[in-house]
Amino acid sequence: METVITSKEKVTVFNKANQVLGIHLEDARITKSYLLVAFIALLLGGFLGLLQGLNRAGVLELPVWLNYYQILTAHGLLLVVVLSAFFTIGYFYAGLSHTLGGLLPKVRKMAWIGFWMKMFGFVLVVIPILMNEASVMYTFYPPMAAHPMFYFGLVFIVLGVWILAAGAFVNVSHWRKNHKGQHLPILAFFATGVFVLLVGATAFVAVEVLFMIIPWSLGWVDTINVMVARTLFWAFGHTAVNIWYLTAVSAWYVIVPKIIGGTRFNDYLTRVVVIALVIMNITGGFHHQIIDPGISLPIKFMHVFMSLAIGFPSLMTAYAMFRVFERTGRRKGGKGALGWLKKLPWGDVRFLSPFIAMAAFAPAGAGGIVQSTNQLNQVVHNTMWIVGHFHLTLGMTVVMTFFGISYWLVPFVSKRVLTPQMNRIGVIQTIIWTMGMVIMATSMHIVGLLGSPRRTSYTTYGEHVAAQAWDPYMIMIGIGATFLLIAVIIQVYAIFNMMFFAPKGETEFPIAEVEAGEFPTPYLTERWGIWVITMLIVVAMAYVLPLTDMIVNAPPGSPPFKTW
Amino acid sequence: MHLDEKIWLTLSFGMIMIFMLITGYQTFALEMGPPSHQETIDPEKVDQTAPFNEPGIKKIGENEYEVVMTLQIFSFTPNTIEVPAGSKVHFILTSKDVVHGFEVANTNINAMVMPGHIQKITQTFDQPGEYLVLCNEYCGAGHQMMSMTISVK
Amino acid sequence: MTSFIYGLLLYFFLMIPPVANLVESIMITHMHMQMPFLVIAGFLMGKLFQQRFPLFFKKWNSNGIPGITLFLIIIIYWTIPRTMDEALTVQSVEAFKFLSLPFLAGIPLRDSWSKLSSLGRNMVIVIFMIKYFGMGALYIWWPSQLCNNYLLIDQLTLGWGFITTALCLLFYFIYLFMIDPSDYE
Amino acid sequence: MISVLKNRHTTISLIVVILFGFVLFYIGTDGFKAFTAETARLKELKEEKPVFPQVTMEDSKGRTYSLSEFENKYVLITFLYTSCGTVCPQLEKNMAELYERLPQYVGKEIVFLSISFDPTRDDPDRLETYRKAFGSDGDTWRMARIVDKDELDLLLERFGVIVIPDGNGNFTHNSAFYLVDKTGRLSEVMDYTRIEEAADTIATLIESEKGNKK
Repeated sequence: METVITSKEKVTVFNKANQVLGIHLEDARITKSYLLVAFIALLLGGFLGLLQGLNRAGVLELPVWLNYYQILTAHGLLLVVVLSAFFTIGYFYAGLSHTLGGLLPKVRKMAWIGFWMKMFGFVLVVIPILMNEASVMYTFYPPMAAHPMFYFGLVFIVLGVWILAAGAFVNVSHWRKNHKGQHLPILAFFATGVFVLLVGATAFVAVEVLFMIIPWSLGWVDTINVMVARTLFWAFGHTAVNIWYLTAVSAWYVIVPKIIGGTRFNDYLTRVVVIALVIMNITGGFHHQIIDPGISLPIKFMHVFMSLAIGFPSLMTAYAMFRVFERTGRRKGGKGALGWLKKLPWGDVRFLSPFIAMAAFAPAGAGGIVQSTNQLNQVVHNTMWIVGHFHLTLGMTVVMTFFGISYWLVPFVSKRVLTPQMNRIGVIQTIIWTMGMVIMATSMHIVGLLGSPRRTSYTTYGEHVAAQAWDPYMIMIGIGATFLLIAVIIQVYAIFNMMFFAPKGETEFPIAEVEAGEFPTPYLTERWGIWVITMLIVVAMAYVLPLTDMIVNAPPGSPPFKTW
Repeated sequence: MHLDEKIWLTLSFGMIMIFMLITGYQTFALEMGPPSHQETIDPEKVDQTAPFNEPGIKKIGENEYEVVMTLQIFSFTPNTIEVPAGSKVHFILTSKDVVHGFEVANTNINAMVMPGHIQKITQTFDQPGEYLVLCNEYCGAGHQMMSMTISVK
Repeated sequence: MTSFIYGLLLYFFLMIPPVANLVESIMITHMHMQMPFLVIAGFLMGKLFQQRFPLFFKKWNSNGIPGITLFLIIIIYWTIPRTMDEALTVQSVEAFKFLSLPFLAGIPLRDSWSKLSSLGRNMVIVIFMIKYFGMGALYIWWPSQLCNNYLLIDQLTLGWGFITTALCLLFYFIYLFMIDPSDYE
Repeated sequence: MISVLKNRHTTISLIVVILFGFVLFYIGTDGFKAFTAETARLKELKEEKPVFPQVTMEDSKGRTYSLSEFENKYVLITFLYTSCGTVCPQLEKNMAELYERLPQYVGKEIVFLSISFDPTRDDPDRLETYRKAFGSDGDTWRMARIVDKDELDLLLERFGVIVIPDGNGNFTHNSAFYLVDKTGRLSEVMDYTRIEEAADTIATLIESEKGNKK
């Protein structure tokens, strides 16, 4: 009798082979390099963060040659741009390599070109920051003008991102050509979504920097349209953080279920969530401009809607995760309404860290929904509340998921294993980080409600009573920052240990299987061309109207200023 | 989709819709919309353009004041104002250089002030006291010093 | 049935006076948000009609061409500047808008789209692309007001809205042209 | 056989649909003539010839009167507001040019009248300044406002002038030369950018009337 191997079985056979053989060494080198850069950035950024926390607490006076705003600019760029982007790329390239059967040689080459382009760009960005020629923050709002080199650096970073995105697309389309009619492996599907969004988001900042800021900062044109630049920036700026979030979400859907010994949530809905997050993301940027002049109320209202719309797929995710946990817990014998919780592997850092990350997203997401609405935004805009919000979203939800990933991804790419001791260190690290973040983010939220502004060096505003009421919270922030730096040091130690010193061995790339007996996913989800066009149409719906208005009704532009 | 998921999604959707409803009601029916004034000005000629050629406070009615204010690194002009308790104050703001923020601690006043744009925001000060006004958008090396006070007597 | 209910809910939502007023207060949202959503509402409701009157659709719209023609006629009709204006000022025109877009455009679209060959579908998209480029150029470069109820800036914005939508359709064609789905499916 | 029948049905429905479309467009555009509300409005005005309503105007010299002031004369009217930075100055410039082209009739057969629809800001003083700027003499070409809001709205509505405030003190409005005949009816609405054409139309009208009298 003949055995017929179905395509599904083929995939499992192939996966097994891959599990045995482990990652291709050359692909591993790519991921290792990206992760190293990411975690060195974490160390530097975390250290700068502590300096700031202590300065704002009034405990530490910075030396004259080191400016608070310089540190803040570096802290923001290191953590929001370098750590997140390098980790995301390293993780997804490993995912692509693992689920698509290795990277193509030309994609490997592209990954390296992208790597060095980003590094080169980053060096160009850092030099003017160190020389105090670019203390313009992560947002670099014109008419504040940094040294042109800063902007050229940004251009190279964006170009690097594009090359990496192109590499991912090449690999994905190659796989699909050889696996006609099949669904892209789920992790590669997430990667496609993330890279599509990365290109979409960076296109805006590329236009801002290339066509507006660079000619202006070089003096080729005299003035700049401040509102347009700001709008283009936020189309990128907000999307960027959502991309890091989508990266974390991919681990929740794909990796975490496997670690707890369960199966994935419904494949179709998972893909729908990815597509929804890709289509609706870029238009969310406008809620950063709710109290700006020059945008009419009906337009702001529409954008409140567009921002809130992202909440919907996020709420779907919340449901999916808890459903997976509950099912797995019950399958393992958990009884009663909450008994299944006890059955989850709390001692496993690969689960604990992402779980806390998810839990943190509940208040973080709720805060996000709240501050996207007009009136509440007016209360908290540009206060420490916002800083608290993105330390919850990025510092906990995203970064803790990344930490959780690192405890298997680093051993996987280094062909080493996660030892029980290292796991214990990881658990301790997770707890310290959580404590630090909770203390810090909570204080930031409260002091923000009391009116303390963000991005402001230590000041008492002439011993004003209102400002004095903020002081206790500032000290809490300083304490939180201290915890965080301790956790950062442990984490970076763990990374180096797992990459270079841990015992040799094979580590699994944990990808959960679909539940048996699920309906097959419609093929429509694979038609990325359609989703990209839909995304463009949604973006056009959101941006044509305000941008036309800002350009046609523009005031005379602003010349560059250096105010630091 | 399972029934419980449908219920969850309906609730999620409903919640977002309720947020929209409340925001819309507040914005359009109660006229509590965020500051969104649309007038523009030449940012390099603020000093020569009325009303900013004469920044200051002006009484425009019973318990009603108009404050014309310019923001520049790292100060507000005028840098102190005084109004009686219970007065309604209309702020008319613009920036002479970079982007600034206009926030009055312990009130709901919070607005971005951009070069080239005139921003307006109104507030009734019922409680007497010294209100701290500060710039909440990073504007340069002296950003932390950019503040003023409003005394409500 | 569920899709009918979603369609109906959307339809009623669009009819709520504050919602209608808000989207009609801006020219581009009137044309590029309210009108497409009305079509989508009809599209969603269409399934029930297809199920209820299968014979009718089979008999009179067997190849999808009459349906798609009706769809095109209705859509083009509503891009005439005058009809937009009158929808705001004349009650009966507004009522006709709310009836024609879902029922004479949305439902025929649903019934016809699946019956059309890929050539037919692409033809429809080409017609839209050309129309959008044309309308965009008209609204951007026409020196005076085309709609009495909207500001000139509204008109310009709508023009750019048309151009960007047309560009999206153009990208779609480039995508179709460059990538052969049979390589993958 | 069946397929032929099916096709016949489809053909019939296609024809019905196209006919429906034709009728729809025919009605919607007044027989393919008026694709914008503005052309439709002008067409309607020309057919209806609405009467200039009984309104009280106040001119730049502070005089108040109604249209009967200009009895037995044609009145060429424009609508404007003086804070306007775009269309109105152009409109008034063109009106001045038209004024220059009709020296033989101005004052005797025809008077010019610019009406402001922004009466709160355009007080007589302001109108006086505006009048001087365009070299109007204040008699054969007057600048006036209509103080009473209801009266103003009545006139604007009857003459199909649409004025939308944009919230920042500016208005979007449609502009044209409105010619009111000796009986106080609107007789012509002319494109304000075609001065020569307008001058010819007015001259022909007046001449033909003179001819009739003789």
